[in-house]
Amino acid sequence: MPESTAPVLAAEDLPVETHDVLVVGGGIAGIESSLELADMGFKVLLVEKQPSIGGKMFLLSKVFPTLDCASCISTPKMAAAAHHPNITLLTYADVQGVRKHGEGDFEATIVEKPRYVDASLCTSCGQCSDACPVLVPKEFDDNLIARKAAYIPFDTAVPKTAVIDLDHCILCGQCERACPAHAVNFLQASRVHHVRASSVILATGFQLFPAERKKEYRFGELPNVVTAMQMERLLGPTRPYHAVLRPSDGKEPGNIAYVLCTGSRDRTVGNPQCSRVCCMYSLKQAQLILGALPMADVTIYYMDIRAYGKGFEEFYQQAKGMGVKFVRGKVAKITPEADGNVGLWYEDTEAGGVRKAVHDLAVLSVGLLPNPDAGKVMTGEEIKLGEGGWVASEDENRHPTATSVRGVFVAGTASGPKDIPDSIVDAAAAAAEAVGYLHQARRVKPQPEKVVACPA
Amino acid sequence: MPRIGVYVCHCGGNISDTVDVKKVVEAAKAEGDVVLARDVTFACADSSQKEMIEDVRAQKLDRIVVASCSPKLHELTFRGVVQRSGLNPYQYYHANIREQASWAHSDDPEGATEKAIRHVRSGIAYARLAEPLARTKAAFVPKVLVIGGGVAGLKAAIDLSSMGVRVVLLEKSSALGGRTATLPEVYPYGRSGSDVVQGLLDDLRRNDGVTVFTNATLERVGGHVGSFQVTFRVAPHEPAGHADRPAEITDTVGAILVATGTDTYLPKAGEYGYSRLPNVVTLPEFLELEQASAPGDLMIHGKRARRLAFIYCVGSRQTSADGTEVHEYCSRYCCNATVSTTLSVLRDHPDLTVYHLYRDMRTYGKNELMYEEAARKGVVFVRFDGEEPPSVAERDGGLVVSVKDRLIGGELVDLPVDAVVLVTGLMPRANQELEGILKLPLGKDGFYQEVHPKLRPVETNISGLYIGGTAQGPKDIGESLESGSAMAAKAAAFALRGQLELEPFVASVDGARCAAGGACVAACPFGAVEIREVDGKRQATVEAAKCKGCGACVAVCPSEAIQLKGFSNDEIRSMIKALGRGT
Amino acid sequence: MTETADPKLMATIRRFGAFDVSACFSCGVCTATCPLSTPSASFPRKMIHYAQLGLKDKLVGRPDVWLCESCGECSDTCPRDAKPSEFMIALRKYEISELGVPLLSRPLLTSRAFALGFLAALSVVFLAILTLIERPADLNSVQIFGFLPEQGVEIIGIAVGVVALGTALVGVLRLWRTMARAAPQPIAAATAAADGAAEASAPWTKTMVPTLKDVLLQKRTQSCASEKNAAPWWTSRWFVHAAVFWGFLGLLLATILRFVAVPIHGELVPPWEPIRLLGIVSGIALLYGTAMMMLRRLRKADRYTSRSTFMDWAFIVLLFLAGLGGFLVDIAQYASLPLWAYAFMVFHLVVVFDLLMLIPFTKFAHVVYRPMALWLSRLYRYIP
Amino acid sequence: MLAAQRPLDEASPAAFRPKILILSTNLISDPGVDFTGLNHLHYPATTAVLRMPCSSMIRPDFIVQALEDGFDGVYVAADGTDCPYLPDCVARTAARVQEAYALMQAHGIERERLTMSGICSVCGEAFVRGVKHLSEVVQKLGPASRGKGHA
Repeated sequence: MPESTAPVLAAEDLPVETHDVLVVGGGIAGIESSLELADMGFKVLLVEKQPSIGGKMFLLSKVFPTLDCASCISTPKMAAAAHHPNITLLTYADVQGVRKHGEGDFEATIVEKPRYVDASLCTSCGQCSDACPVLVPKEFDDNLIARKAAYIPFDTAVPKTAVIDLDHCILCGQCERACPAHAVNFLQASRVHHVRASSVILATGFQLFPAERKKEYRFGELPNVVTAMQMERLLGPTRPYHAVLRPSDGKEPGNIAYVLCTGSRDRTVGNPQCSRVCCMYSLKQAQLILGALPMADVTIYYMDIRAYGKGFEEFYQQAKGMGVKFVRGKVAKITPEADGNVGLWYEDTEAGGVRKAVHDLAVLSVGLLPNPDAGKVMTGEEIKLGEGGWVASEDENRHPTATSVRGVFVAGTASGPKDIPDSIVDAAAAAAEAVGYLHQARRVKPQPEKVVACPA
Repeated sequence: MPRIGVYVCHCGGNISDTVDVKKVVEAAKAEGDVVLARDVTFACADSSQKEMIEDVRAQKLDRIVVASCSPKLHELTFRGVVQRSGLNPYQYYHANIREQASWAHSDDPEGATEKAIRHVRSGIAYARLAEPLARTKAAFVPKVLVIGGGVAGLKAAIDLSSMGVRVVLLEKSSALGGRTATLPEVYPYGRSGSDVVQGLLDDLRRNDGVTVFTNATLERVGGHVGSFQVTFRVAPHEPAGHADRPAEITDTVGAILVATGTDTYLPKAGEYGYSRLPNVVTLPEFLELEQASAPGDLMIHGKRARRLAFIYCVGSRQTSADGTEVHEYCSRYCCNATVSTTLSVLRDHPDLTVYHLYRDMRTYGKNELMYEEAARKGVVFVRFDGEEPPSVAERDGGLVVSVKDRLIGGELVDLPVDAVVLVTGLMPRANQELEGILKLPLGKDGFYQEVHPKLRPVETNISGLYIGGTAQGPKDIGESLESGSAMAAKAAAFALRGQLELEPFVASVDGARCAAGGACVAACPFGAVEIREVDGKRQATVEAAKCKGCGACVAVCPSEAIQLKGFSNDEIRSMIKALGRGT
Repeated sequence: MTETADPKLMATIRRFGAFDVSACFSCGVCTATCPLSTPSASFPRKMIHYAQLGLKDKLVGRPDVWLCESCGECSDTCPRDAKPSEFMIALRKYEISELGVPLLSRPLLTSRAFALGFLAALSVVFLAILTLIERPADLNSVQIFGFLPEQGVEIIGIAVGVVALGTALVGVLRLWRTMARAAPQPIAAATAAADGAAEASAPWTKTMVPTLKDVLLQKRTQSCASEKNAAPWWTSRWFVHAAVFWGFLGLLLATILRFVAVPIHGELVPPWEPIRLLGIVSGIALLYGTAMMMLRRLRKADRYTSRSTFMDWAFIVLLFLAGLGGFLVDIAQYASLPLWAYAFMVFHLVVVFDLLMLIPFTKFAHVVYRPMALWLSRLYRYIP
Repeated sequence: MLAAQRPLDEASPAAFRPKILILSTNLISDPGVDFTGLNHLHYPATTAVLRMPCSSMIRPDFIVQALEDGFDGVYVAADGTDCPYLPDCVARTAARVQEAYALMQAHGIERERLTMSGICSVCGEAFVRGVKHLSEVVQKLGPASRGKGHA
């Protein structure tokens, strides 16, 4: 990438702000922890490095086991976080370091990156984006389609403020001219926030396993080998093509394979742990595909179907009932076949014998890896990481969400792969433990704030 | 006469590029009671907000309609403006003419304009009838009743008391710790269950404000969220010595947390030879026997065991042959627990031969590492099909497990063993009395049912009643603790503030019209409506604290006596009328 | 037919060198990766699970273990790092011990002390026989066959012949019997039915040719993907193994020819004499091959040799020494150093006899069993 | 049903554009309608949206009133399973819709003029499909209350 052409401006130092709890990460766990804390009357600073909160959950189509739409759960929570009087949102911002001075006394330096758009003026009308001539792959849709260099991250972004991606911007100024609110400001500098907080919650989430690391599956090389996240975008209600199409030729796939444990339970890629969610999201996608393409065949290649949560086994049986095929055997390799199809090589470990099955689309059910940011948040005292690099719980049988640093708690997938229900309960637990800590560390009473009660 | 002000937003072209804003303003002006109608470039801009406030004062406006983007974005913003201008924030309507007009019909500017006019008219119609409303407040007693002294209940009590909320903890048995206390070793640290419970009790003792009652059962509950009157009975302890303790205690609490735990499945006589063959035991029974054995000398019912077979999914993922007893759900913890138990047994008895007969190994997350370790230690994993479960028989004084191993094409294999351990799942605890008292909702699987696994994972349909731990569904210890904490967070949200603040959109009854037919009572999912005598007349009454404002009662009332504040039938009818008018 | 599990089996096999295989969770990647696996010949995953269960009858006397070429790709791709290739090698050793004389080969293959003692004792006995029998030795010119005690060589020859070749023959017959017994069901039935063939077995003539091709050209090894990608070619496993194989065979042939076809008594022959030349080339091949094998083991270049047993080393080292001894004899001969030549000759003979003696009891037995198993597999339509 | 027999030429004069009332819910289906606009997915503009807390609140007489007060069709956008109030909100709404059918019959209104479906907060496509379909059906039926409300 060429060096940024951004005018180099001195960062703007802001005066010290004080909050009760600093929540790092604005995915569903960070949002949930923040809402719980705010409802309990504590002031929360929720910091997200992306331009919008919402994390990965918002990318999903429907979610297991109830098949309700992910947006219907995350959008109201995102809005609630944005409107809550006790929550301050800081998006597009990096936590540069948190230092513990004593019990209940943390200091953080947070750098808010310039959006080159004045958030107080932007009305999210999207005219800057319409005017922008530069096309960039759209991260939100797993790079399946393009966005502009001046863009709104996605339709239901919170805050819904445009961002100008200066790494790709050609400084043509068209967005500036198009903006009816005169919000575009190329002279914006990054802002350095100095924050004092009494407790910290890490909700830095996970990273998807990069599928290209499992070389045998030839992701990136064979167009019709896609990741489950790409399929999620193809299936989602906010999907880019309004249809499930395979990438090579835009054909509706009729015979789809799911390759479970891509990047999980696999020492050849360095991750012997199970990622907990892949079996279930694959079962879910299979059901959604059968809904969208009733004539399609879906085959799931698995070792163990880990339908262990509440209602999950029933969900598995439902998928079986719908005609999803299950083959017990881990796929060894994928090869190109005629017409852009893909060949899956496996041993049917129940029937016996090596097989090659030809499918017109293979979906890699990629696992979850820790986000390395979690370990870097603290300066001075170290956050202990456990097996696989996930944030370790101080004592799973006593304070499940406490970390090795007293006063720093962990929520959601930062401490290990989790599905959404588990992440949400975990996030609420982290909030409860954080408040317990606050109360003990500071012996303070929360400020009774005017809080909008939940509508329901 | 109402004096209504109408603002139509251009949204910097987002609306005005498609919708003829001037025409919308003209149409608004033509409506009765509209004193002022004007268009603004950005209604949400600070300058526009100030203008509105000035207009209210100058023109003596008493209601406002803003036609702009979706109410999800700025309804609260303008409610704030209206309030700052001195009006009631609920005498306001937010008409959506962007997402639902200019953007949806950018292909049809004329149609979009007409639709915008209709939406503005309906807003005016609403505003005309809108009455001033206020949020209601109710006291919330900052004390919480926790039912169940297992790990989930203990954790909820610890967290609440850490936050300074008083707790009354009821435990039905004579000791705290629940099932966990009985477990000799629990994963992931290999600590004993009693050790884990001790840790929690230490945490509990550190805090003030927790009153624990063992041998205690809930008798009655009255009231509602914020103020439940609870009555519980405490049986005298053995040995007697608390004779003076009152048998019945009554208290008032703001919320009730239910963490009553679970039972383990008890195999039926003859299931895998259970209770018919001497050395077929359940996992909990095995743990006890293992505890009683000396290292290197595992004794099962007086017989030295050198070879063991664990049969998984007994009482889980099962439907009985006659279909009467169904345990379709997975019990979640058993794969992990069995593998972890095996590892600890192998530490004491390294020469054991261990077979695990499983269906799907569900050692999720990092528990997979335990599964791998067990395999590396030589534990043999045999996969069977639920349709063709293994059989257990006696042969030459020992036992033989015959299983069709799916991993070798279903060939039948005989495993000679000294003992068979049935990995029994968890099942809902029979607790009909409590379920009756609290009106606890049960799911299809028989466990307590939350409102929504993601939106409201520990809440029930009844405000102020929360569920957690294994009473809600199978969980391991860590997960139970977390759900205990999550319940604590929910209850604390109210308890720490000491009051409930509720939106004004609740049902209310016009006593004169009410015929006390009771349709509304049946329709209310929250138990907020009751038939009572008011001023000598039987009529429906609404407990505002319980009402969530869904309006389900409104739709079924034949006399329209029960209506929703802020969404009255007249308001709705007048809006329909305004929307339906030709333009 | 119900099989009864033997819990001790896996522990036994493990001692032959399968240290990690218990970790296997039957995902099947090894089988699907294996270039030699076919829909009917499905290994190594199933073999591993049979071993875990302790179903000895499913393992011993079956062709699978002999079809494996130990290319190690299964180990490279194993998600649990169970090293299936090591298992197959260990299983083969176990099989050798079971087919031959377990009493001798089991400790030979699993105990370093026993193997060392056995080899030492064997060498001492050979050495004693060769040196203690009185004979006239010409110390002025090199007269190998004048020096060598014919009696001694005969004694050893007969002994080795009876013990080693006899045992190997018994093993081969056992292999044949078990495979024939297993063949009609379940191995061949499916494929035979698919072929529409009335008979379960294929004509032996038709199966001989491809088997010989396989053996002589080492064709099956070439199907390993890692072989195709190996660079430079002369470091590939296929070439190294072929060098050893052909070197050994060439030397054997040269020796036989020297004794049978063109017996030379005493005189020196020039290096370009055909039989001599065959010996020199084969010797170089053997030395190169075994040296490369040692190097690879030292470097742990192949996952399947990440942990070598004593016998693995002993076997390669003996092969190397046999080749080296032969050359040393030659050099001493050309340099006219009779004493050195005699000494080297004794050393060479001891090593060669040691090697021949080990044939039926060690990994070396695969030179006998593998061609046999390959042929039988074709005969019973186990592989095409 | 009498609706099906109505001759096409009589029912669809060129000028007739059916007016549809969309009843949505504050937290789920109204955001779904918003989402449709957000993505510039088009549906007939001769629609109007009225939002309420939950679709189970809809009284059958509201629907009949709408069909007599100028609308030619009513589209009930229920919450589906995502309703934050009621787990059985769809069933309840369906019951109200059934009652509305009976009431419509009593008023001589064709039942085809009313449909209901679950619309999630991002169910744009389903919504457009549903409204277009209802529009087409109503187009064939003709105006619901000629002379009344159609100025």
